[in-house]
Amino acid sequence: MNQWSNFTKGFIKESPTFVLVLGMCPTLGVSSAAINGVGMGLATTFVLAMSNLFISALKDFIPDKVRIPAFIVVIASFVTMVDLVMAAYVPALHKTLGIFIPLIVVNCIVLGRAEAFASRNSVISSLVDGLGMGLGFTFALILLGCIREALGNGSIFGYKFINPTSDGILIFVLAPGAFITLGFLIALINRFRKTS
Amino acid sequence: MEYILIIVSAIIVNNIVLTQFLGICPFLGVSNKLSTAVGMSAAVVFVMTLATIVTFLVFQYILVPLQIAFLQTIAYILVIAALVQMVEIILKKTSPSLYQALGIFLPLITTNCAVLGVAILVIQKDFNLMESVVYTIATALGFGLALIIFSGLREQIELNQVPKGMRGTPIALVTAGLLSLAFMGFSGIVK
Amino acid sequence: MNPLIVSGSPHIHGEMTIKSIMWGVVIALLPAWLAGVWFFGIAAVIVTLVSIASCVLFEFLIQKFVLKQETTINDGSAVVTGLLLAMNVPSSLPWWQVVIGSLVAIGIVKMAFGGLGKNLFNPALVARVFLLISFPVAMTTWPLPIESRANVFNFDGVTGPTPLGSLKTQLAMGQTLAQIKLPSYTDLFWGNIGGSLGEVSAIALIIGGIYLLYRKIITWHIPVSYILTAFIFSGILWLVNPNRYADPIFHILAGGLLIGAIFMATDLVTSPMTAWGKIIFGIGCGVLTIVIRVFGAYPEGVSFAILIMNAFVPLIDRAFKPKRFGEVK
Amino acid sequence: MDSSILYSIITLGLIGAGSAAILYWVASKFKVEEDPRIDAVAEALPQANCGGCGYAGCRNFAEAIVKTGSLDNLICPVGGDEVMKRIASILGLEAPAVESMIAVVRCNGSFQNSPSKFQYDGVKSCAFAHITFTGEGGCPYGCLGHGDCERACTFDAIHVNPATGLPEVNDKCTACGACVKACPRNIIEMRPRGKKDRRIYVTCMNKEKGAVARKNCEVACIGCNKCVKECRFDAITLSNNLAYIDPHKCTLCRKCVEVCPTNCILEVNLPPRKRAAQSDSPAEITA
Amino acid sequence: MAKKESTLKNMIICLLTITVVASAALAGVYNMTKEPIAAAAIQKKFAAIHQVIPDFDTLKQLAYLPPDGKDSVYLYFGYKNDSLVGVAVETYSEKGFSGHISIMVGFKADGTINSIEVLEQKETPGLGTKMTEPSFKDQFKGLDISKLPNEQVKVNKDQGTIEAITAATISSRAFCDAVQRAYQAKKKGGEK
Amino acid sequence: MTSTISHEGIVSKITPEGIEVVIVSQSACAACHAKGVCGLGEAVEKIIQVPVPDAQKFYQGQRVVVEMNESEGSKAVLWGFVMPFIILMIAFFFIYFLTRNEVYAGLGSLLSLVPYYFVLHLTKNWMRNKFTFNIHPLK
Amino acid sequence: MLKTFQKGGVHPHENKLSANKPIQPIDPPAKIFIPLSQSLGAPSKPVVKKGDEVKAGDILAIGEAFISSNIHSPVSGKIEKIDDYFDVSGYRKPAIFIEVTGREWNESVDLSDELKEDIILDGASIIQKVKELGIVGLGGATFPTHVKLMVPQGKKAELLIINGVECEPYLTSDHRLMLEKPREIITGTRILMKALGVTKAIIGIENNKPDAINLLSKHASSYPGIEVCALKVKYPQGGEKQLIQALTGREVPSGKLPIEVGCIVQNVGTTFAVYQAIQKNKPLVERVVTVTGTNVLNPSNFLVKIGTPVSVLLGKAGWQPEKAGKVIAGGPMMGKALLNVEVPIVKGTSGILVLNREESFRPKVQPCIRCAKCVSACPMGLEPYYLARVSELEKYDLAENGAILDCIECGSCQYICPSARPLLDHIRLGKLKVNEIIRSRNQ
Ligand SMILES: Cc1cc2nc3c(=O)[nH]c(=O)nc-3n(C[C@H](O)[C@H](O)[C@H](O)COP(=O)(O)O)c2cc1C
Ligand SMILES: Cc1cc2nc3c(=O)[nH]c(=O)nc-3n(C[C@H](O)[C@H](O)[C@H](O)COP(=O)(O)O)c2cc1C
Ligand SMILES: Cc1cc2nc3c(=O)[nH]c(=O)nc-3n(C[C@H](O)[C@H](O)[C@H](O)COP(=O)(O)O)c2cc1C
Ligand SMILES: Cc1cc2nc3c(=O)[nH]c(=O)nc-3n(C[C@H](O)[C@H](O)[C@H](O)CO)c2cc1C
Ligand code: SF4
Ligand code: SF4
Ligand code: SF4
Ligand code: SF4
Ligand code: FES
Repeated sequence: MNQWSNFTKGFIKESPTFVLVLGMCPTLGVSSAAINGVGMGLATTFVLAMSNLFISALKDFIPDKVRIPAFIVVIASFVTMVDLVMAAYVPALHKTLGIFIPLIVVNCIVLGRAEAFASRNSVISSLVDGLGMGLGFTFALILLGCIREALGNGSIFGYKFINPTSDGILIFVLAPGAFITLGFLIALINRFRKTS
Repeated sequence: MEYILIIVSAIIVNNIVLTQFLGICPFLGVSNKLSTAVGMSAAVVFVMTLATIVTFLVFQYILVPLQIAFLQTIAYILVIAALVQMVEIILKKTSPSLYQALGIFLPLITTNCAVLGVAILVIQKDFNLMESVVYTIATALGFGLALIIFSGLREQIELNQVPKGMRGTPIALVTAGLLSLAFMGFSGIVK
Repeated sequence: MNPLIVSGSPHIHGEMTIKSIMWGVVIALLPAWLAGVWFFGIAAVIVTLVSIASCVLFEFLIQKFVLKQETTINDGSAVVTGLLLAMNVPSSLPWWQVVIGSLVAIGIVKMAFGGLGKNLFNPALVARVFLLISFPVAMTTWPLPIESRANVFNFDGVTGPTPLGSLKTQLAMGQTLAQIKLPSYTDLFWGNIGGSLGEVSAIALIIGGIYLLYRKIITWHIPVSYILTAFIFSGILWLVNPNRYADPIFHILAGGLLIGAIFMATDLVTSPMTAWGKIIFGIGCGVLTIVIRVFGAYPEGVSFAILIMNAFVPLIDRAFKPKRFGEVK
Repeated sequence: MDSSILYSIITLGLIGAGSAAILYWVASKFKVEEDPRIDAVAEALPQANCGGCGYAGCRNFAEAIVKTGSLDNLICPVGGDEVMKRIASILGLEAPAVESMIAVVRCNGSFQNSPSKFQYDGVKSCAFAHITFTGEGGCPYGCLGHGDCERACTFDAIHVNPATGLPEVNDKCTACGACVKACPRNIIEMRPRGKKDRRIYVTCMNKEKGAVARKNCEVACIGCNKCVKECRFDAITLSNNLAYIDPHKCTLCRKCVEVCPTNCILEVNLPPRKRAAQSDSPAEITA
Repeated sequence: MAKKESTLKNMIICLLTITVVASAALAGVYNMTKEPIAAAAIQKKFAAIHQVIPDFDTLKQLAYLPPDGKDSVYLYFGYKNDSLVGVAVETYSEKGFSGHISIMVGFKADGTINSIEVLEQKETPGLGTKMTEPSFKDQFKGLDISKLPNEQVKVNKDQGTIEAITAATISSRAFCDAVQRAYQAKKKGGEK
Repeated sequence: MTSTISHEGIVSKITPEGIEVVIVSQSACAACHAKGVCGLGEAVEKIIQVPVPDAQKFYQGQRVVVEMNESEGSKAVLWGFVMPFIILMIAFFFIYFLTRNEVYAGLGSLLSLVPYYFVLHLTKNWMRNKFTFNIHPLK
Repeated sequence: MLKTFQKGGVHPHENKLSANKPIQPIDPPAKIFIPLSQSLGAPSKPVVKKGDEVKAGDILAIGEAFISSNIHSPVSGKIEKIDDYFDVSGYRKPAIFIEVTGREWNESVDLSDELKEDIILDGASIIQKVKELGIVGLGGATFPTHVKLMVPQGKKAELLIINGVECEPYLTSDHRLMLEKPREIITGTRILMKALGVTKAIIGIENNKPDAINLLSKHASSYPGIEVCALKVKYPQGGEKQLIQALTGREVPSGKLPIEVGCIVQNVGTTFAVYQAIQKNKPLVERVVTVTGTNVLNPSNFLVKIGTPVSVLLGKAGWQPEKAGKVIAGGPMMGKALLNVEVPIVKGTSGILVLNREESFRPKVQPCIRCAKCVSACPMGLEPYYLARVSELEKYDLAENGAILDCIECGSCQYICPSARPLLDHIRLGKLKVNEIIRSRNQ
C-alpha cells in the first residue's frame, strides 16, 4: 500500500472520530481546550504507533488464540508508560486529562487497529498506520478543541483574542457544548466529504 | 445520607454519559428499541458491579500491599476482560437457551470505557468497597436512565426524518447535547 | 367542463389551521407582553422585536440556503418562538445575546431536527437555558420594574433580584423566611417585580391562558396538573418547615411557573398527545420545578423542568396510549 | 533488584496467565474470529448498500456469500459481472454469468400523449393514487407519475420528468430492481442493456382493446398484431391485446417499429435511419 | 516465518514472555518516573509558596487541624537569615460551588496578606474559575484581617469588603472562607 | 400482536436436533463500517441453535428470520442479569453488615454466584422450553 | 343530555340543503347499465344473455357466493350486451346493459301504495325472501342483508338497531324516507325483528331531525318493543360501532362484528327495502338519492332506478358543470370522488354531492405539529398521526401494532387536522398493505 495514503487516511477519509465515530468519550471529554487535544492526541498516537509496531513485529510469535490477551497486555503497557511519564513531566496536563489517559486502553481505535491492521501488515505499514490514525485522532481533537475553546472562552491555545476580562459563550466548554459542537462538526464534515 | 448523596449525584447530577463522557459508544450505538435499552441497562448494572467488586479487591488487597499500584490499568483491563467473558461462558455452559435468548435480545457489552472508567474512578474517589458498590450501581442506573430516555428520543427522530445531513450520529449527538443541557438543571443539588 | 378533481375522502376540512393556532398564541401572549412593556419600558419592545425578527430571519435563511426547501415563515411558529424567547429573558439583555438565542432556538433546536413539528425540545426554552448558562451575568441581572422603564438601552440600569433569586441567596446565607423580605402577593399578582419581561404579571398570563383554552388551542391538562402539583409539593415542604421553604402561593406566582405552565409546557410539539400523558407530563414538570428551585443551584427551575420532561415525551407517549375502541383486554 | 520489579513480574505474570487462560477458554468456545474473506469480499463490493441483492447491506451480502460458500442465486446487480467475477476469484468459485441489465419504463403516456382528464389532489404517491383511481390520463395501466420509483432509487438513476410526467432512467442505473418493486403498476421492467446499449421494447402496458386503449392515450398498444406478423424472429408475442418483445430473440432489426400504427414501440440508442426518420416518434428515454 | 501454532506450550511461553517483559519494562519506567512524579507534586507546592511569600532560605512546616475541618491546614514558615519573612498557609474550603477548593495564602511577617495562589478548584468555567484571576484575588493583597470587623473577611453581599465575582458569590464566599481558615490557623498556629 | 424481535440469519448447519443459524443482521452494528475495529460485543457474530421438528425443510445457506417475543427477551434479561445481580447484592450487604469486612463481603458475594449458576444449570431443560424461537424462511 | 358515543368525533357544518325537498321519482333514460358488483363480496353471476327481454323486477344476476347478492332489473327492456363499463375509479368492471323499452313490472310485484302491516311469513322465509330479492345494506357498505340476518351459531341477537342517524353532512335521503314512509319503516323494523327473533329494537336518529324523531315516535308508540332514540349531533354517529355504543353503551371488540354484543344494525333505507320485499314482493331496484351541494341549483331527493347514470340526476337537479370541481358519490366525509358522471347509480349510492371548484381543493399540507387533535377526534381511539406516519415510512409492523385495521375510515382525523395532513390517504394505503401482509403470513 502507498504509505502516504496509508498515513493520511486517518485525517478525513477514515478519520476515527468523524467517519468511524469511535473513541467518542475522550473526544468529548477532553476537547474543552485545544491544548488538551494535543496532549490526549499525542498520548494516543504514541500508544497506537508503539503497539502497532510491536504487535506487527511480534505477530508471528503470538499464537492466534492468545492474540487478544497478548495485544491487551502490550497496549496496556504502553498506556501505563504514557500515564506515568505524563504524570512525571507534564503533571498539569495529566491532571486535566485525568481518567481518559488510562482509558486509552479501551479506546476502540487502538485495539481495533491492532486487530484489523497490525496483526496483518508489515512493521513499517503498521507504524505508519498507527501514526496516521493517531495523528488523525489528534487532528480531530485539536479541531474540536479549538472550536470549543474559541466559542466558549474566546481563546485558542489559551491565547485570548477577545477582551481578556470577558468570556465566550460558556456553554461550549461545558458538557452540552461538547455534544452539540461535535454533532455539527460531523455533519459539516460529512457534507464536505460528499461534495469533494 | 452520604449514600443518598452518592446515588443522586451519580444518577442525575453527574450522569456518567451526559456529564462525565463515559460509555458514549454504546450510548450512541445501540438500537433505538426501548426494550433493548432496558435490557442493556440491566446488563450494565450487573457487569459494572461485578467488575468493580473484583477490581477493587485486586487493587486494595494485591496491588497496594505490593506497592505496585501503577499496574492498575493493565491489571484492570485484563481482569475485566476475563471477567466479562467468563460470565458469558458460564451462562452459555449452564443455560444455553438462556444464553441464546440473551444473544438475540441484547448486544452484549464486553469492555467499554464505562466499566473500566468506573473501576478507576472509585479508587480515585477514595471510596471504600461499600461506597464503591453503591456508586457503581448508581452510575450504571444513570447510564440506563440516559439510555432509556435516549431510546425514546431516537425512536421519535426516526419517525421524524431529520434533514439528510444531520441523520445518524450528528443528530444523536445534538440530541444528547440538549439532554445534557436539560440535566444541567440538576446542578448544585449535591456538591 | 373542467377536469374533475379526484382525491380520497374526506372532501371537506375543518377551519383550524397552523396559522390560526400560532397567531392565537400570539394574541394570548399579548396581555403579558403589554404588562412587561408597562413595567420595563421601551427596552422590552426592543428585545422583543430583535428576538422575533432574528427568529424569523434565521428560519428563512436556513430553509432557503441550508436545507434548500420551501420557506414556511408565515406559518407563525417562528414568531411564537421569538416572542416567547423575548418574554423569557430580562429586558436588559444585550441585543446580540438575543440573536444568539434565536440562532440556537431556530438553528439547533428546530431546523436541525427538521423544522416545525419535529423538534424534540422546546426551542425557546433551550435558547433561554443556553443563554443562562453561557451568559450567566447578563441573564441574572434583572431590571427593576417601573424604575427602569426609562432606560432604553439599559446600560447600568437599576437592577435588583427576582423574588426567587433573593429567596435563594438569602436562604443560602442562613436566614429564615421570616427574615427575608419578599414582594407582596399583590405585586406578584400584577407583576410589579423583577424578572423576565413576560413572566412577571400573573393576571395577564392567566387571561392569556383562558383565551387559549377558549380557543381550544390547548387543553386544561398540562397547566392544571403542573400548577396543582407544584402547589401541593411546595405546600408539603412549607408545612414541614415554613422557615426554610416558601409558601405554595409564592411558588406559583413568583418566577416563570405560570408562563411555563400555560405557554411553554403546553407547546403542542413537545408535549404528550393523550390526556393522561399530559397529566403525567404536568406532574413531572411540577415536581422537577420545585426540586430544582428548592434543592438545586438555580433559583428558578421551570425551564429545566420542562426541558427534562420534553425528553420523556416519547416514553410517555408510548406508555399512555388513547383508549382504543373495543380494545380486547 | 528492586522488589517492585519482582512483584510486578509475578503479579502481572499471574494475572496475565490467569486471564489469558480464561480468554483462551472463551476463544475456544466462541469462534469470535471473523472470516477474513468477508472483509475481502466486502471490499470488492461497490459499498452502495442499496439492498438490490436482497440483503440489508453490502457487508451482510459479503457475509452471506462467504457463509454459504456458493454464488448460486447471489448477485450484486450494482457491481454486475465484473464484481461477481472478482468475488468468485477471492473465494475460488465459479462466477455465474450475468447479463448487464437496466430498468426500462414501459409507458409513454406523457402529458402530450395522454392528456389529463382529471386533476388529482391526494398524497403524491403512486401507490395511493393507484388504489384511488386510474390516473390523471385515464389509463388504468399507465404511469401515475408521482415518482414512487424515484424515491425508491438510491442511485439517483430514475427521475420523473416534469415536462412529460414520466420517469426517465439514466446511466447511473445499476439494475438493483428497487423501482420495479416500488411501482404499483408494474410498469418498470428489468431488461438486458443490449449490445451497445441498444434496446427495442413496447412502451405500453394497456391490456384494453384497441379502441378503449386509444381513447386515453395516443401511443397505446392497440393489439393490432402487425408487429407480430412483421417480426421474422418470433420475438414478439401478443396477449391480452398487448405486444411484448422478448429481448433475447429480438435482433434489433427495427421492422416492428416501422409498422406500429401507434408508435408504441420504442428504440433506444439506435442510429438514425437512412430513410428520413419519422420525427413524430417520441423523443424519449435514456441518454 | 510461519505463524506460531496455538499449542498450549507456545501460548504459555508467549504470554509469559510478553507479560514478563511488559511488567519489567513498566517497573523500570515506574522507578524512573517515581521521583519526578513525587517531585512534581512537591514542586507545585513549593512554587506556590515561593509565589506567595517573600524570598526565604529556610522553610518550616506545621500542620494544624481547624476545629470545623476534616483536613489539616498546613503552615509553612519562611525564614530568611533566621528571621520570619512570611507564612504561607495551604488552606481549603468545602463551600465552593463544586465543593472542595484549595488555595495557598501568603502572609507577610506583619500579618497582612502578601499574595494568594489557587492550588485546586473545580468551579464552573467562566464563573467560579474567575477566582484565579488577579482582578479578584488581588483584592486581598495588603489586607489585614485582624483589622476587619470581627476579624472576618467577607464579600460585599455579606456586608464585607471583598467584591464578589459577578454571579459567582458562592465561589467568592468559599474563597473568603478558605482565607479565613488560613488566618485562623496562622493565629492559632502562632507566629514563632 | 405482541412485539417481536427479529433478526436475519443464515442457516449454517443442520443437525438432527435442529438447525444452527448464524445471525447476520444485528441492529445498528451489523451494517456499521467500523464493526471490525469496535470493542462492542455485538459486532461479534452469534450462532443460535434452534430446535425445529422439520429441520430437513431448511438447507444450508438459506436465509431465514429468527424471531423471539419481546417479553421472552425481558425474561432472559431477568434470569441472565437481574437475578444474579440481586443475589450478588443480597450476599454483599448481608456479609458486609454481619462481618463489617469488605474482603469477606466482596469475595463472599462473588462466591454466591456459584450456586446461582449451578441452579441455572439444573434448570437447563426447563429453560429450554421457556425460550422459543420462531424461525421461518425469508421471502 | 342526549346520548352519543364516548370517544372522538367531529361536528362539520351540517349543510342539509335538501332536507325539506320531498322525494321525487325520476324516469330512467333510454339506456341504463347495471354493474354486476353491487354489494360487498363476490360479483353476481348474470342469468340473462344478450337479446333477452326482461320486465322490471325480473332477476338479472344471482349471487352465488356466501357473501353476494341477487340483482334485478329496474326496467323492462332488452339486454343489449353484457360488457365492461368504467367504474367510478375508471377501472373496468362488468355490467349488464339494458335498452329501456317500457316500465312493465313482473306480475308478482305488488305495485299498490297501500300499507300492509301484517307479517305473514316466518323468520326463515323472511330471510330467504330478503336474499332472493337482492336486499343489501343501503347505509353505505352494501353488505348483503340476509347474511347479517343469519345469526351465526353460538351467538344470540338481542337488539335490532335501526340506523336513522344520517350523520354525513348534506345527505338527506334517510331523513326524507323517514318522513314520508314512517309506517313502512316501522313495519320493516317489525319484519327484521321477527326474522332475528328479537323483541327489542331502537331507532337511532340525530337530534337535527326533530320532525323525523317525532313522527317515528308517534308511529312506534303502538309497538312496545320499538323505541326511538334521539342522539346528539356528532359525526360519525352513524358508524355502527359508534351507534351501538351510543345507544347501549356496549363496545364491539376490536376486529369483531356487532353480533358479538348481541346487536344487529340496519339502515332505515334497508328497512324500507325489506318492507317492500316482504310485504310487496318488490326487489331492490330503486333507492332514494340526494343530489346536493353548493354547485347544484335545486338540491333534491330523487327516487332513482338502479343503473341510471349520475349525469341524468345532475341534469335534473340543475348542476353547473363549468363551476363544478368534485362530484362525490356519498357524503363529503366518506364519499368517493367520481372520475366521470356517466357512471350508474348503484344500490350503495346514497347521494351525489357536487362541490364548486374552489371548495374542492385540499388545503396545503403542512408538517404535523403533534397537536393531538386527530387523536382526540378519532372515534376508534387510534393515533392517526402515528399510523399515517408509519404507513408513509412503510413500517407496516408498527402500523399493525398500532391497530391500523381498526380504522373505520371515517375521515374525522383528516378533517380536523390543522396541518391538513392527508392522514386517511396514508392510513388507507397502510391498511391495504397490512392486510396483504397478514394474508401472506396466514398462508
Ligand atoms: C451550572 C451552574 C454553575 C455555577 N457555577 C458557579 C460557580 O462556579 N461559582 C459560583 O459562585 N456560582 C456558580 N453558579 C451560580 C450560583 O448558583 C448562584 O446563582 C450564584 O453564585 C449566586 O448569585 P450571585 O453571585 O449573582 O449573587 C453556578 C450556577 C449554575 C447553574
Ligand atoms: C365477513 C363478514 C361477515 C359478516 N357477518 C355478519 C353477521 O354475521 N352479522 C352481522 O350483523 N353483520 C355481519 N357483517 C356485516 C358487518 O357487521 C357490517 O355491517 C358491514 O361490514 C357494513 O358495516 P358499515 O356499513 O358500518 O361499514 C359481516 C361482515 C363481513 C365482512
Ligand atoms: C364513519 C361511518 C359513518 C356511517 N354513517 C352512517 C349513517 O349516517 N347512516 C347509516 O345508515 N349508516 C352509516 N354508516 C354505515 C353503518 O356503519 C352500517 O354499515 C349500517 O348502518 C348498516 O346498515 P345496512 O347494512 O342496512 O347498511 C356509517 C359507517 C361508517 C363507517
Ligand atoms: C400552545 C403553544 C405553545 C407554544 N409554546 C412554545 C414554546 O414554549 N416555545 C417555542 O419555541 N415555541 C412554542 N410554540 C410554537 C411552536 O409550537 C414551536 O415553534 C415549535 O416547537 C417549533 O417546531 C407554541 C405553540 C403553541 C400552539
Ligand atoms: S432505476 Fe431502478 S433499477 Fe435502476 S438503480 Fe434506480 S431503482 Fe435500481
Ligand atoms: S413508473 Fe410506476 S412508480 Fe414510477 S412514477 Fe410511474 S407509476 Fe409511479
Ligand atoms: S379515519 Fe380512521 S384513524 Fe382517522 S379518525 Fe377515523 S377511524 Fe380514526
Ligand atoms: S391533527 Fe394533524 S397536526 Fe395534529 S397531531 Fe394529528 S396529524 Fe398532527
Ligand atoms: S470511547 Fe467510551 S465507550 Fe467508546
